[in-house]
This record gives sequence, C-alpha cells and structure tokens, in this order.
Amino acid sequence: MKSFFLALLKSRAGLFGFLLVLVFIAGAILAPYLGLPSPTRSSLTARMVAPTWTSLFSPGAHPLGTDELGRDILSRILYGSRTTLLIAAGAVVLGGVVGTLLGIVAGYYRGMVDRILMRIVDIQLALPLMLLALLVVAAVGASSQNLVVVLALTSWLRYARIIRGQVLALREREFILSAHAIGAGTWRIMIKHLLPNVMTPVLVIATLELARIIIMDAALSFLGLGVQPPSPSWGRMLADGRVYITTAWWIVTFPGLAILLTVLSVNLLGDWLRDYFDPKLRTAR
Amino acid sequence: MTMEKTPQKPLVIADRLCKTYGGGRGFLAGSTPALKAVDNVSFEIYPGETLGLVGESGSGKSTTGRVLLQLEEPTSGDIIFKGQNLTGLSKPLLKPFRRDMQIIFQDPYSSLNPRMTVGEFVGEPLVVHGQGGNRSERNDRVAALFRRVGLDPSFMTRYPHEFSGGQRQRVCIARGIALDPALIVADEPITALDVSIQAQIVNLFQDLQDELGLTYLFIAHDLSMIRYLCHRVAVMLRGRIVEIGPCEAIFENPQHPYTQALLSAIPVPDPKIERERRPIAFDVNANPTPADAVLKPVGERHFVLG
Amino acid sequence: MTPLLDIRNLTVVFDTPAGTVHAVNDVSYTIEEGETLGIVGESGSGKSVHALSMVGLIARPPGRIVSGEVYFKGRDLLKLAPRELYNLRGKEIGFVFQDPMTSLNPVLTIERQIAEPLRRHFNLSKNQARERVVELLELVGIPNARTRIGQYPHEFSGGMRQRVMIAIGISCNPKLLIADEATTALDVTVQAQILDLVRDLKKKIGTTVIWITHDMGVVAGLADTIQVMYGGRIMERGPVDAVFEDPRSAYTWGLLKSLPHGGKRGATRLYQIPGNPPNLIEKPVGDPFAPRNAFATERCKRETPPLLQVEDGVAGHKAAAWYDLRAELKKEREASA
Amino acid sequence: MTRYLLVKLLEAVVAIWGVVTIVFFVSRILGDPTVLLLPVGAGPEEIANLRTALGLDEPLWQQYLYSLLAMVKGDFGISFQHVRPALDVVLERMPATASLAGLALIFGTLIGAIAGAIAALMRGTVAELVVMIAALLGQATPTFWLGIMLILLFSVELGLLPTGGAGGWENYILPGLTLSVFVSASIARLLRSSLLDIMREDYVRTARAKGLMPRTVFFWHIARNALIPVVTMIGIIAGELLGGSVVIETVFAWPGVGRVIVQAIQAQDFPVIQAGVALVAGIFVVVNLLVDLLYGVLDPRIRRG
Repeated sequence: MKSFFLALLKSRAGLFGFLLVLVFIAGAILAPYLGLPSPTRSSLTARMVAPTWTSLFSPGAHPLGTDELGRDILSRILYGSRTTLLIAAGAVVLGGVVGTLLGIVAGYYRGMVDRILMRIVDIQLALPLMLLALLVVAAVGASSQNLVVVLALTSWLRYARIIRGQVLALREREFILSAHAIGAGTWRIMIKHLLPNVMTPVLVIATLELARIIIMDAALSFLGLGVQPPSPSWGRMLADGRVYITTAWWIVTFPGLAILLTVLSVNLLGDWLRDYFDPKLRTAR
Repeated sequence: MTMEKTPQKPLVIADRLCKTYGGGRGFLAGSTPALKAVDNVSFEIYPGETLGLVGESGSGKSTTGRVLLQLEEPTSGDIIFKGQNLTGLSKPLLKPFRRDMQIIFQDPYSSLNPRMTVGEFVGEPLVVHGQGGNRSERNDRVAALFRRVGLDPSFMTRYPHEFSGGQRQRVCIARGIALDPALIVADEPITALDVSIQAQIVNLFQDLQDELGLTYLFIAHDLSMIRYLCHRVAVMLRGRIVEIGPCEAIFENPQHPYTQALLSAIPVPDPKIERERRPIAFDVNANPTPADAVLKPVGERHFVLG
Repeated sequence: MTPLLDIRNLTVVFDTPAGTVHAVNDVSYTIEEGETLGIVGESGSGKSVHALSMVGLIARPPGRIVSGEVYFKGRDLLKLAPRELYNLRGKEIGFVFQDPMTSLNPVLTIERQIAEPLRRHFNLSKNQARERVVELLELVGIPNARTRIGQYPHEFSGGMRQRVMIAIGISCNPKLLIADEATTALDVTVQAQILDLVRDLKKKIGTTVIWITHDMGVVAGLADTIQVMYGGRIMERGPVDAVFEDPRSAYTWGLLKSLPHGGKRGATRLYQIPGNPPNLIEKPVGDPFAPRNAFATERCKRETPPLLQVEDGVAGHKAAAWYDLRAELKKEREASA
Repeated sequence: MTRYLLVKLLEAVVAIWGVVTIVFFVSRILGDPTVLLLPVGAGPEEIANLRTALGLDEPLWQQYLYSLLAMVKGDFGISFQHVRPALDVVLERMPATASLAGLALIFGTLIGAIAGAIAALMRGTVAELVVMIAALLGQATPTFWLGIMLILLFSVELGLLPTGGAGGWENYILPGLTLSVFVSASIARLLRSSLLDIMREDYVRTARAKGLMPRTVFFWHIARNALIPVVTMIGIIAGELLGGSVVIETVFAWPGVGRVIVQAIQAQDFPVIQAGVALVAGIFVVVNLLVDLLYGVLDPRIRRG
C-alpha cells in the first residue's frame, strides 16, 4: 500500500487525476455547506447574469453566472455532480459486480455457459450502447434507479469479456490445477484463487468505465432522458443553455467543462492504475 | 533396494488410458480434428517406487500425469488407486483420494497463487480437508512443513514474488506433502530452474522419498536426471508408451529405435565423449506406430511396443 | 594476429524502478577468427546481455553501457555511427535467438524474413534473393524448400523455425555468428540435430561462433574454448578440455559436480551448490560467487578477483579466484581419507 | 478462410436477430401508440378499432413472429407518424448519417494514426507529451459539448460556418470535426501503446539484428503488427459513431437516422424504431465483418485457422 502511494506521487499525471477526483468528490459532498444559493431557486431579477471572477467571495454573488431563470450555475454544477456521481458510481458497481461474476463463471466453466454468454455479449455489442440506453430509458422511465440499471446494462459486458479472457488464461495456470489437485471446491477456487487475481483488471476497467458512464449519463440527460427536473443535471443544463448560445455563452460552457474535467481526471487515474498494475491491459480494451 | 524383488500390489495402475482432445462438433465452431494426446497407455507404479516418464513436447507425458490424478477426465480407460477404480467418481467421492495423491508442476512462477501468502498456500490443503486443527495448530504444521523442505518458517507471511525459482519450488513441494500423500506426480519439476539449483531440488525429492516412503511419477525430458532418480522408465512418443522397463535395461539396452535416438541425443558434459557422439536419427513420420501394436516383453519387466 | 573480436572492460547496467541492475561487470575477452566460443551461465549471468549490448540490441533505456570497448576487426563497435552499425549487423555479425516461437515475425512469409538481410546488404533482386533463400533452407535441412518459402512461421514446427533462424543468421556469410540459447526451447532430439547442423556448417563456411547456453553438455562437443559466467562476470575460461578436466573456479567445479554424469539411482546424493543466485541490484562487491562458495576466503568477499592465467595449466586457461581450488580439493580429499 | 467468414456471417445473422428481438420487446413497453395517434377524446371503440387495424390486439408472441417474418422480407411496417413504410423513412436518412460517420472515421483515423506514431517514435519528447495531452482531452470531451463549443466559436462568434442543418460541404465541417476529434483521440492512444508493446517483441530484435534500416523495421515489423488491434478498435469506434449519431445529429440539426430514431422513440413509432435500430445494427455488423476480413488479411494465423 505504501509503495502504491509512493508510485502515485511519482507519476504527475496519476497524481493530478487522483487529486482532481478527490476535489470533485469533496465538492459533491460539501455542496450544501458552502453557502451557495439553492440550485433550484430562480430569480427573475438575476436572469443570465454573466460570470464575474471578482464576485467569487462575496455572498449571494454568482461567480459562474446565472441561467435563463436566474439560477446560480456554480451551485447547479455542484448539486448536479451529486446526482451524476451517484448514478455513475452505482452503475459502475452494479455493472462491475455482474460483469465480473459472469466473466468468472464463463471462463471457469467454459463450454455451453461460456458460448451462450459470449453470444449475448455479441448481440448487445451489435446494438450501439447509446441506442440501447435510449430505448430502455424511454421504455422504463428516467428515475435515478432506472438510470443506474440502464447504464450498468451498457457496462457489464466490458467486464465480462475481459475477465472471462483473464480467467481462461488463469485457468491454465498451474496453481489453479494445484487447487483442483488438493480437492478444493468450485466456490473456493472462484473466491480464493480466481477473484483475487482478477481484481486488478476489474479496478482498472471500473475506473475507465466510470468516465464513459459519466459522459453517457450526460448525453442521456442532454436528450431529455436523464434525471427529471427540477433536479439539476449537467446534460440537461447543456441542453437548456444551448438555446441561449448567442446571448449567454456561460450557461452552456461551464457544465461542459465540469464534465470534461471529471472525465479527464478519472481517465488519468484509470490510465495510471492500469500502467501500475498491468501494462498488458493497454491493448485489451 | 529389496522392494523390487518382493511381489507387492501396485499403488496405482493406469489401464489403457486414452485422452482425446477436440473431435467434437461445436456450436457454430465446426468440427475440429481429434488429437489423441494419450493413446492406450498402461502402467503400474509400486509403493516406494519412482517411475520416470520421458518424452518430448507433445508426447502426452504431462497429460498422462494429469489424467492419472483425475485433473482431466480420461476419454477411456481406468485408474486404479489402492485397489479402487477412480474413473467416473464424482468430485465429492474423489475428494478423500485427493489426500493421497499430489502434483508438483514445472513452472514455479505460475504454480503459486500470486495473491496468497506462501504460508496460506501451503496450509490450504489442510483447510480443504479439515485437517490441522485450529489456526495456530495449523500454523505450527505449516511451519514444520517449511522446515522439512528447507525453508525458513518466518517466510510464511510473504508473497510469492519475493522468492527465487528454487524457493518457490520448495513451497510447492511443501504444499504437495502437506497431506502426507502416497503418490506424487512431479511434472518436470526441475526443468525451469537454474542449473545450480536443480541438484538441490533433486536431492530434496530423494530425501523426502526416503523419509516419507513416497511414490513418484517423475515426468521429465532430461534423461540424465531420470537415470539418476528412477527405478523404472517409460518412454512416450505421440501419446503412446513405446518402451517401459527398469532404468538399467532402458539405458544399457534400449530396444525401440525412438528410445535409442532419444538416448543418443543427450549431450554429455564431457568434451571427449561429446565430440565423438553421433546422434541416431529417428523420423517419427517415416515410422508410424501401427495402431494395433502392443507392448511385448523383451526382458525382465522390460517391454517394447511393436 | 589481431583477434576477430576484442572486448575490453564492458560494463552494462539496467535502470529499473527497483534500482540499478548490474548485468555485466567489467567483462574482457577475445575471440580468434574461426574459433568457437561456448559461453555458459545461468539466468542473470550476463551471458546474453553482454553479447546483445555490443551491437546495440538491448533497449536503451532501460539498458545503459557504462564503459568498455568492443573491437571487431579493429573498429570499436560502441563508437560506430548508427548507419555503420546497421551495415554491420546481419552482414558481418549474424544472430540466432533463443525462442523460435517469438523471434520470427508472425505476419511475414519465411521467404521475406530470410531475404530481408540479403536484399538489404547485397542489393539482390527479388528473384536472386529467392534463389539464395531456397539454397539456405536446403543448407539448414528444410525439405521442399521451394514450396515452403511462401509459408508463415506458425506453419513450421519449433525445430524447423530454429533452422529458419539459423538460415537468417548465416544468410550473409557473417564473420561472426552469435547464438543465444539457440537450442534451449527445443526437444533433445531436435537439439542434437541442430548441433549437428552447426558443426556441419562450421566445416562448410568456417564462421566464427559464439554459442551462449546454460547447458555444459551442449558446449562440450561444440566449442573450442569455454567461458563460464556468473553474476555478470567471467569466472573461468580456457580450452574446453582443460576446463572440463581441471576446473579452477569453484563455480565451474560445482556445476560440473552437480550433474548426474550418467550416475545410477541411489548411488550417492548429488553434489549441490548451496544458496540462491545473486541479487544484481546491489552494487557488486568481491567475487559474486563467494556467498555460495565453501572455499571462499575473506578476501573473496571484499575484493574482486581478476581473471588470470592459472598456475601449471594449459595456455589460455584463466580463472578468477583468490582461493586455490586444487589445493582446497586436495586438502578435502586428504581429510576424508 | 471461407469457413472463418461463414462462421462470422452466421454470428452476424444471430446478432441482428438478437437486436431485433430486444428492440421489439423493449419498444412494446414504451406505451400504447394508439393514444397518441388518435385525437384527444376518442372513444374506446375507436381505440379498439385502431388497435385491430395495427395488429396490436393479437398476442405479443404472435405479433413478434409476424413482424420477424415480415422483417426478413424487408417489411418493417408502416410508420405511425409518417404513414408510409418505416424502412423508407429510415433509409432516406441513411446517406446523411453514413457520410458523416464515414468522413469522421477516415479523417479521424488518419490524424490519430499519425499522432499515435509520432508519440511512440518520439518517446520522452515534447511531441509525445503534446500528442498525449491532446488525445486525453479529446477522449474526455463529450462530443455534444464540443459540438456546441465549436458552434459558439465558428458560427456565433466568427460567423464563418452554419450552425447546423444539411446542405453544402460547409455543413460537414463542424460535425465532421467534432466526431473526428473523438475518433483520432482513441486511435492515437491505442496505436501508441500498441506500437510500444510491439517494439519489445523478440521478432523486432531479430529484424534489427539483420541490420535493417530503422524505417524498414518500423513499417514492416512494428507498424504491421501494431495495426491489428487498431483494426479491431476501428470496428468498435464505428459502432460508437453510429450510436453517437443520436446525440450529435441533435446538436447540429443533422437530418440523419439518429434524429429519426429519437423522434420515433418520443412518438412511440414502433415500426420506425424497429427499422432504424435494425438498420444501424446491420451496418455495424457489416462494418465488423469487414474488420474481420481485414484482420484475416493482416494476420495469416487467422487466415488458415
């Protein structure tokens, strides 16, 4: 663990990503305690106020400006990050657990189980993930829980495919044969021998998937299929602000920057994790 | 050794073992050509004996070892261990027999679980079979196993990457003997080790046999080590045993042309002999073994396929 | 006569995250034209790294040549311009690598891979090169050469691929052929065939050969001179008969003694060298074999012994040892008698 | 090779069938389109009549079988919104989507390949750093936001290019650029790491030991092998472009398949959804078939396998 953080400190890109991720998480958690205006309070007198850097520390001011209804953009971005990060994290965990388990099962049992699972993966791959998400969200409705499930649905197969490949390779490793030779049961082999040895790739995929899911979540709300108003969401802010692009550039610029920075930091961290733990994964994506 | 003269019951009998890969029709995969990795292989090993199994890559020697331990199911044939037929036994029924037979592999780097401490790894068979009592008693037993294979018990809490090849192989051996097995299949256990380490491991194998009365199936392609370690030798070629017999008979009086070719190919660490050595060529494709060939006796306990 | 290859004080390190690996430490030796030199050592002995580094075939970074000169036909290879080095590689110095499975490009035909050095160095036309490729494949004993040149490496067996590697190595009639563990990945019968082939080729084209291996048996019949390396240093070197009969380094002696020598079962325990191979990350001090050597003196641990002509030995038999192995062995024999 | 292709073809058919099945059942959950099709206040009798006319009152599995049979013949039904064959509605939008995606794929791959090669060959230099930072940013930027920003800059501020819609070549520039950024970022990163991996292979050492010039070693031994994962990546990117068309076509008011599908989902226009998704999946499968074919050309091990 100590060497892990030492290596992280040495890698500028990894450290940058890690710190930025921490900042975003802190921002999401601390949003209600920062003395910001409510993200949903509109004000007709303060519509489309331009951002002013000097007003950063004066109470009641709008450092990133306000939108067409006079709502504070900084506050909306911070509160929006809570929904986005929660949904994305939920989808990553759900997709990761399901995908990893299925990957281990397919790789371990091979044969029919494996073939059926891989055929399902192929079918789903033929359907662009965005279309799948769009259809399903439209069908079941855009509640937070539904979004988590839908986004996890677009995600599990990446784990399943890579973990299956890893397990197929591990299976031939002699320590797995040795576990069979001492009479270890299936459960023991999966939990004690296979799972710990695929945790690294799982962690790496999870980070990279987190970034992808944040973008997809934003895209869904951009199309009006994300969390419903009045809850603030980055994608919806973009979609709404787009109309005022000629008069108020800030409404559409800052939420996009927030997405970019979040995804960038998560990607940096993920790349570094991959290079640190398993450089071989680079081309396996 | 007196044991070779007293008639005893074999510890394990392999009876007409076959293992075929592929050949089936897969879903969307078309048919794959069948590969007979092990083809009608029969032998027996007596208690306390070391049987050497030699052959080149692809001869089926490793598969034979794995099939013998039921790590892979034979396509046909029987394995009789201590008088009990093991083939077709379900996993739970097989489990008690697992205590009695163990395997040690070639590559000490892939035979340890990189995410398990070596102590846990050596103690795992005890856990699986509910032996060794509580945690601290088990720890003591693992420590004793470490000492027995020449490792410092203080290493128990370390992970495999901290060990050299020879030390890893000692860890594997400790795990192999944890349950006091009767039979150990050693699948090229010294091939991947540095030359200066090989003798250490060979000696360890011999010491353990003397102390614990172990029976070995020793798989190798290094014939000089086989000669040094084994009572009897079986030579495999393309899935079949082409010659089997006492070590001396095989090395002094090889009958099958392939055995002769194999023996003539061993490099000898002596320039005078080595410069004069001319290997005998043997073209496998030009001399296919007839399918109906059987092992015929040519000397005392010495058989040749023909 | 100036030697074909003259290596002086070659030191190579690798900069790794764990620290600096001292792979080759102050290695000096020469090889005469027409000679076959067998270099024996285990993993980490520096036997492969030193050979690769002298023609710029180690990755830099992490590899780094700290010091040394490598004179080949009078020119220092380490000071050549890149272009001069490219002109020399493959043409004057041929290579055969260990693993025939990974050393051939999987997506190019055998013909292309053998013809590449020919077309590069001799400007042969496609057809001229093809004739030479067929000739080479026949020379290294591949039947139906003309039909097989269009095939890919995965269609060849391991032994056949190693023959292809040898064909590439000798394609331009190099002055020096360096074979790095060229038979290690092969079965014994195939190894025997390849060794036979090399002996045969030496007779036919008279190339100078450096044969790098971990197997004492392999070089016994092939080499004129043998050189034993350990921990990045030369421990002993000399005419092959002298070294096998009368080893003066405890490491050579131990290696030879630990082999079964056609010994029968149960006669005695094998002699075993105690301990484990050295950790090359620590700065080497003294004789690298000292920690595993029963005959080591205090001086061995502190000071690195130079490689010197041995007393009452044949000319050219050198060893790096502060202790006198012959005297020590004699003492031991008397004590046990 | 023939068998390899046949297997791939069969897999493709299975995949399309699977997609059609998923879409069929998911879109039935969307709701009852009759409510949308009839004027407000229509009586239950009218609704029942329309349901019968549209075949919606039959058991679901029967509807499924009928539509599956019809789809094999190329009949995806009549669009509820447009009241003409759904396939026609989708097909006439296809050229717009395909040309944009194709343009971005070709342009983006070229730029990405050059950038990736530069990064790998100039390890440890400023050039590598610049390429890698650009690629990281490119991958982290949501395409729809990048599109909006480009509109803000080139159309609103500078007034150089149209904000959206289709028409002349100038309409292609902004959406094409937006998608190319995404494509080239992915390709550059993958090609760089793939090249760096291949450079460590034993056969590259063999090639250098032959005395080949660095240029020959790079093109024939390194790049040739590094292309194989890139080809796979192009197949994946093609899918993401098609899926992403939904979003990017909304941003640029691009009259393509993506927008039609979004509108159809909002209107619960089953036949158009069905036809649109089947078409996109079909194109994706064909692209991947081509990728597999290219794979076979690049890698002789697969050709004979």
